[in-house]
Amino acid sequence: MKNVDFDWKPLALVPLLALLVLPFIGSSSTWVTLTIAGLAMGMIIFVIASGLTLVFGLMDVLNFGHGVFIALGAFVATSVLGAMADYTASGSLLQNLLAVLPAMVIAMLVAAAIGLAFERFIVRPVYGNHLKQILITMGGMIIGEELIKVIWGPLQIPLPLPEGMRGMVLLGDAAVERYRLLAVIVGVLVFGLLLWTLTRTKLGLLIRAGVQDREMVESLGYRIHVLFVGVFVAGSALAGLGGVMWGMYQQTVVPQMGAQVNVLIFIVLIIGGLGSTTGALIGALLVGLMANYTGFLVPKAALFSNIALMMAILLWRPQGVYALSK
Amino acid sequence: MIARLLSNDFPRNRILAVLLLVVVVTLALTPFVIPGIKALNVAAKVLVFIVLVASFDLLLGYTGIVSFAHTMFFGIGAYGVAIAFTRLGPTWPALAAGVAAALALSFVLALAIGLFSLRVRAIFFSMITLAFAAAFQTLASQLSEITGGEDGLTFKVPSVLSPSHEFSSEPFLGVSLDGRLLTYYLLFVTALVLVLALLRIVNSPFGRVLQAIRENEFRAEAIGYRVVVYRTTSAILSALFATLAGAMLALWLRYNGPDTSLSFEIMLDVLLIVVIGGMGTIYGAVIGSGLFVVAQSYLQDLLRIASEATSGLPWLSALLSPDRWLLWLGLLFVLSVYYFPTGIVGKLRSMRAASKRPPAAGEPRHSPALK
Amino acid sequence: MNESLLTLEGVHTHIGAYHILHGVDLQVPRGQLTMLLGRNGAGKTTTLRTIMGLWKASRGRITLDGQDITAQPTPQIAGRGVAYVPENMGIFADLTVRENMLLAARSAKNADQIDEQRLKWIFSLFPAVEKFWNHPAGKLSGGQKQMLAVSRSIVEPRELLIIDEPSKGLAPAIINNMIEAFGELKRSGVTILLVEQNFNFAKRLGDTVAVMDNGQIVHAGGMEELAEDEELQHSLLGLAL
Amino acid sequence: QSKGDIKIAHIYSRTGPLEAYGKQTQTGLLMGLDYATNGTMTVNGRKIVVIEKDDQGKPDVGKSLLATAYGDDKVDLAVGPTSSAVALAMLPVAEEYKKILLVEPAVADAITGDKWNKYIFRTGRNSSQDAASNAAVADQDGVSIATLAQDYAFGRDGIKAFKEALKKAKVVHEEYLPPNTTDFTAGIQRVVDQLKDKPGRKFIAVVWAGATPPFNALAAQNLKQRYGIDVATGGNILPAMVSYKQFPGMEGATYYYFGIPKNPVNEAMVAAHYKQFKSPPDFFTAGGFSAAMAIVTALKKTNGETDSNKLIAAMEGMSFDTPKGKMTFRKEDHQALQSMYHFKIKADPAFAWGVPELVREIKPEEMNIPVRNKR
Amino acid sequence: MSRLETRDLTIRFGGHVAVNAVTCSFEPGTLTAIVGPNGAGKTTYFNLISGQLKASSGSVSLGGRDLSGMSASERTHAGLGRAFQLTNLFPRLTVLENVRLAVQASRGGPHRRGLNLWSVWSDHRTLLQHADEILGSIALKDKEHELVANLPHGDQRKLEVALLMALEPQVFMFDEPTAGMNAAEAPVILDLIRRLKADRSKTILLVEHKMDVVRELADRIIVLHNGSLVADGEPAEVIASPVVQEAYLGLSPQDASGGTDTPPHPDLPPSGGRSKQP
Ligand SMILES: Nc1ncnc2c1ncn2[C@@H]1O[C@H](COP(=O)(O)OP(=O)(O)OP(=O)(O)O)[C@@H](O)[C@H]1O
Ligand SMILES: Nc1ncnc2c1ncn2[C@@H]1O[C@H](COP(=O)(O)OP(=O)(O)OP(=O)(O)O)[C@@H](O)[C@H]1O
Ligand SMILES: [Mg+2]
Ligand SMILES: [Mg+2]
Repeated sequence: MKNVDFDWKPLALVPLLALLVLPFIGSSSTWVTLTIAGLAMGMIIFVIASGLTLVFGLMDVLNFGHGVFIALGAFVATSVLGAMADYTASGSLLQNLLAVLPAMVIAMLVAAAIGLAFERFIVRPVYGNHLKQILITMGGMIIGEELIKVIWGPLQIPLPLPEGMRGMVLLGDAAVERYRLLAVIVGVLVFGLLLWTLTRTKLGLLIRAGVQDREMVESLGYRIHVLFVGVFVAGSALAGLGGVMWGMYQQTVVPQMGAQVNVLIFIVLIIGGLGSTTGALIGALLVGLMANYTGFLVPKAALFSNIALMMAILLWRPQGVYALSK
Repeated sequence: MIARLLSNDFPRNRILAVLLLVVVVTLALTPFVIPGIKALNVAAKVLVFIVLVASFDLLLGYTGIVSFAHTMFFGIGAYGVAIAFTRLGPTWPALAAGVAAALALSFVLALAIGLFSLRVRAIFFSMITLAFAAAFQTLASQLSEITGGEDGLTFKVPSVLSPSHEFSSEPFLGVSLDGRLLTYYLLFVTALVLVLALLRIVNSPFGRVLQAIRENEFRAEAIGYRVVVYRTTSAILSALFATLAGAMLALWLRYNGPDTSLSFEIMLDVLLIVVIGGMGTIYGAVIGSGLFVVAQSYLQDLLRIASEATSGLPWLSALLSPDRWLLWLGLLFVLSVYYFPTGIVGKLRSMRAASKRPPAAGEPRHSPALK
Repeated sequence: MNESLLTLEGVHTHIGAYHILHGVDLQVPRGQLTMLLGRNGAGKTTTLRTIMGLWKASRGRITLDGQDITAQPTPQIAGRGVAYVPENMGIFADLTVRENMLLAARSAKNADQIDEQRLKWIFSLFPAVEKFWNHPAGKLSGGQKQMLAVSRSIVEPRELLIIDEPSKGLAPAIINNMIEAFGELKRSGVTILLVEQNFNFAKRLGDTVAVMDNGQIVHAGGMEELAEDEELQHSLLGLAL
Repeated sequence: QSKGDIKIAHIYSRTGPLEAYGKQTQTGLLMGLDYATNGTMTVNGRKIVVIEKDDQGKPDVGKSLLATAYGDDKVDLAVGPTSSAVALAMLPVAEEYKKILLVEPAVADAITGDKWNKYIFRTGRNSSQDAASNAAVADQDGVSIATLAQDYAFGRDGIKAFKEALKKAKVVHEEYLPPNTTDFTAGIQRVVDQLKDKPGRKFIAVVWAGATPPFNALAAQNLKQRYGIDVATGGNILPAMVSYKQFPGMEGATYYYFGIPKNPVNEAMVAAHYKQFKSPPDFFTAGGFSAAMAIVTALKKTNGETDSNKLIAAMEGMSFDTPKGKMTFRKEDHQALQSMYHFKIKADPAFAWGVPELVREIKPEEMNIPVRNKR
Repeated sequence: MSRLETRDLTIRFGGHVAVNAVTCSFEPGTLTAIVGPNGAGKTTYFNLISGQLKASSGSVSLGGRDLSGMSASERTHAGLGRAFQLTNLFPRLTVLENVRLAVQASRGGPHRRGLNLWSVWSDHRTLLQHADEILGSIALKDKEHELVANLPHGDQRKLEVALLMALEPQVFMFDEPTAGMNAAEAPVILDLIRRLKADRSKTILLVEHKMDVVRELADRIIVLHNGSLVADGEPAEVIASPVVQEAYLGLSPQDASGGTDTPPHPDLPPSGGRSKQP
């Protein structure tokens, strides 16, 4: 991968944005609070978007049903954590983790299993056709959401954060929620794993090639179909993980939560450029920061900050910050 | 005569022709043959959706632009009428002013969208319109001074169109001749004219160029068509028709709010109808809207019956509960993509085509080797 | 020697409602270069795609090395040592030339693991492949794409090489290189099946030849026999030029 | 027609975002009818039939359902809906058909305010009642209040009414955030910046409706310890009160909590609910129950007559028992005046949610709710 | 009479100069063949002339009119027409529809050209007739109602040329029109080109690798190599020139197939059969 010069400009966007707003915010402790909170938020967003970088970014499947896996992960977490109330109620972080980790693993497994079925029945007939993907995955989304209601009921369900993960850490005068710091760790792990898999193995290449010309990849002797299933399932599992993280952040889960984050994560991917993990990370960080800065400076505009950001980026680079050629 | 009206674009399939006739005749006679307020409401909604979906078909089916912002124009039309009536009172000039202002706003926005669609790749464009539509909806609910916010606007229409206006105290064929009936026929005629106009547009030389651009933009440019101009014109036309559909809706409901005309759900319904009906056919919009709106309106009732019938099987009954009607709607999405990839119109037409087509490839060609 | 590696017996293929192949019988002898000729629309491409499993044969039998491969999925057929270059070349336009080559080299995990000797040989045949190593393949010229497509099929040793119109769009100098390359491959024991329009090219290379028309093989035999019999050529191929 | 069934349409969100609320109302309505008729479901020999309709939370749907109910199903009166927007769209329909619409639980002031017509009654509380009761909780000399609300009509109106009801305390900052905010860091930061240096007691008064209220974010910031800032808000449904658990001592005013009112009706409802669902009744169950009590009381007064004018005459000024004690339909605007409850949160490990303990009952007379309709 | 001129026409892709300061003019009534190794810049040169690519520098003019600032569609209206090397059609429309669209684009004033929203296309019979004639001349008439996607490769190549004919341009640019065509079918195309040539008023540019075709048809040959124009003149003379013999035809007089292990310089096409046993 050393043959091509690495493009540093997009990476510089993040610190650039942070420095740019400093004079407007004035108080440096406020700025630190907002910046750290924003970056950590970005990491959470990255985790929930990471699955979609595989499914949409790499496989080019416009999966509107992706949100269902996020919701599913969160609902599974309510059940698992509910069953392990002793561990979550304890103030010890270690015990909390002993509950949260299994919740994550189980949520990922369940999401992966459902992902397998979703790929088979919903996505397989429509590879390569965006319009049909939109329709059929929308259908899948609605079905998934309704099934969640059938199983868990239509009510919002509280997902209390384990005792030891609550509260905040004071960095000087700036307060940062403890949970966000935890999310950063998860985010970094997911990012590292994805980056490694996609750049150090042929997997990423094969998927991209398969999207362009499935028949040719098969003619080269690869069972692209199996690969697609695998990647889709992995994407769903990551969405499940994202759901756990997001659910614990919100501390309540509703069946509609998947649909609520859908647009957000699509925006992150567009900013990042399809198929680029690093791009998605940058997109997520920018969105997280931007939300906090505009929320503080001009709360009215906070709503449109994502869209404005996306438009600005697309005017600069119409393919997103890291476009995979073309 | 009929050929002129239909712009030489015949249904090209007997079943399809019969279906179309059934839809049109039913809509024309609904007030007299299907009693009840609900039926009339459903029929009016069908009329509105026919125009809305047909206008979207121009954009999606003929031009190949996937935009999620179509309901935005629908909403602009509805809000135009609603705001005008609220502000200016229930008069005809108010209606004209509302529609005109809405059309103007739609024109400007569609122009911007049409031009922008060329800058970014198609899939990004659709995601951007998605975000835009969401932002527009939020904006509409935030500008509560003008739009009534989340609560929307309830307003009065010119008195001849309002239900309390009776043209004769004697019911005609058991139907009271009131303003509501007049409104219904106003919608009916408007829808008919607008659909025929769309049919004409897609069958004009312009419409054919749109199809070419959809198939191969690069080559269309190379043989001398300026893609920007065509795309933008199409985006604008489709937006204007959607705006009119919105105006029809507001006139019928005498209410408008963000959920009623701007919600993403409507966008989904429109997408689904286009696909079920058959993209790039216009006729698909008519058949699809008829089927879908009726099915959607009575789905809950049907489910209630089904759920009661299966009350012995609790899990099935839970799935068939009318509260889970969306589940079945979702299933409809999935199945329609499975079984109607080219829509009802496409399917019917290909049935005929397949039976008529000569054995193109296998037939003997003169060949020196096989003397 | 004359045992055939690939055999088609009475293969019929339908594409949708169309009946395209009407019982193709074809023998591709092991270690030889077989030319499949025929006018446009004769069904040559369809035959190759059917062999690769990209269209399903509706009747008949295809065997490779004695094994029935008729109903097998494409990757499995390719996995038996078949390399295929389709008519449209099947270049992954968004990937670089290097990445295209890497995907064709099934055993290599990254570009450094591709057999260096072989790569050098390919570079010497098709210099453009080396020159544009790190460029997106979609930007190559028509002929360069064709070179890349052929390079991909020979980046690793395969038992059977199937190429749809290898000479299309290539400059004469490169065609010479290609003829040389096929000769060398053949000497190393590779069996080759080519579809060609360029009879001069075909003549210089082919050991055996099959001519298709209208979804059937209408002539099969040695290349020399056909090359010498102008009348036959004329009646089969309508050579006018 | 006086001998046929009494048909009541209940139009509510069986599906849609407010599905959970609507279903509580329906449960309460049926339980209430059962209770009020002593299990007979008849008044004066006429059977009460409830027809359910799902407005999906959509105003246009609600509107045409109500017309269908009045016109096609020939119901005598209608109850509902869940959402204020739907209710507002429905009001003219009641007037067109000259039939009663008993609004429950939609809260917008305008329903019994400037959009009102004489066929509209409401058992549910209105926003002003919410605001006035919440103001009563914090309204003391020397108190500084910053408000935190959603940036749309509901939030802004709520804060406006809240401010109008305040007499002594001072509002030092109003923060409005987008309704679907998920990251509250910036908003809280702004509020805290305004509030932290004020002397005396300091409150953040929250008006928030929706799935992700800011309480967790507020709790995580430890504002009480760091700056001595308290959080105050109204009641909510039980799942939403889970996040209150992190604020032991938080005060506010609520419309209903099953443990608070002490009266036979409430006791009966709680018992019946436990029996049927093995869980306590919630916010909107009480509302539905109250609506049922209102209907049956009125029908008894008219001897089962369902003529709209007779019913209106019976209901204006009518008092009736509910799980929240006695309510009275005010003559001027047909709004049911009712008690609200000043509570203080206790974290009780036996409950998943923060338990609101009664501080005192705020009587209707105390609140002085303005009449906003023009009659 | 309008002649086509390019002046210092240059395009760079990053560091790579694909067409390098090509100055050349083409007279009506002549057929100029453009030859050169793969990747020499022939297609790119066409792209620059017809407007698919924007030149880094230099200009294109037709009949003295500067076309440099025009888009591809404007240049088509100005009289430039081209067929593409890699087939590029409207796959899900019928053969007839493809040609008719091209006829519509070229004929009947701006009003009828397609911005006409209100007439019905099938009423424009003259357009349909003309499209029919063109299909007849290229032996595709029996397939006029087939979808293009279902045509075999050779027929698609023919249709590619048919679209160009339908445009009735001043300048015809053919990019390997017979690539992948059977020897029995190619004459249809070649006949068409001959007929155009006989007309003596059209400017014809032809990129072709088949030297026998070039030899027969060309009035003049220009040679591109590494983006530069390296030879220009009478066919026989140019073909005999060393640059064509070596760089293009690969007929190096002294076949230096020694045994060097290093591959030749990538910029130079290898000579003859230098290769190693894999
Ligand atoms: N997808 C398809 N659908 C329908 N018919 C097809 C399809 N593909 C090919 N055909 C038909 O099959 C026949 C054989 O086509 P094929 O591509 O195999 O010919 P070919 O011999 O390779 O021709 P060429 O030399 O032009 O490449 C043709 O008549 C063609 O029209
Ligand atoms: N868009 C582009 N970006 C980068 N490089 C390009 C682009 N288009 C062409 N090139 C390069 O420019 C050179 C010239 O390409 P061109 O297609 O003009 O060749 P050609 O002479 O037509 O070759 P052929 O005979 O193979 O068709 C090639 O090396 C190609 O890789
Ligand atoms: Mg072929
Ligand atoms: Mg070329």
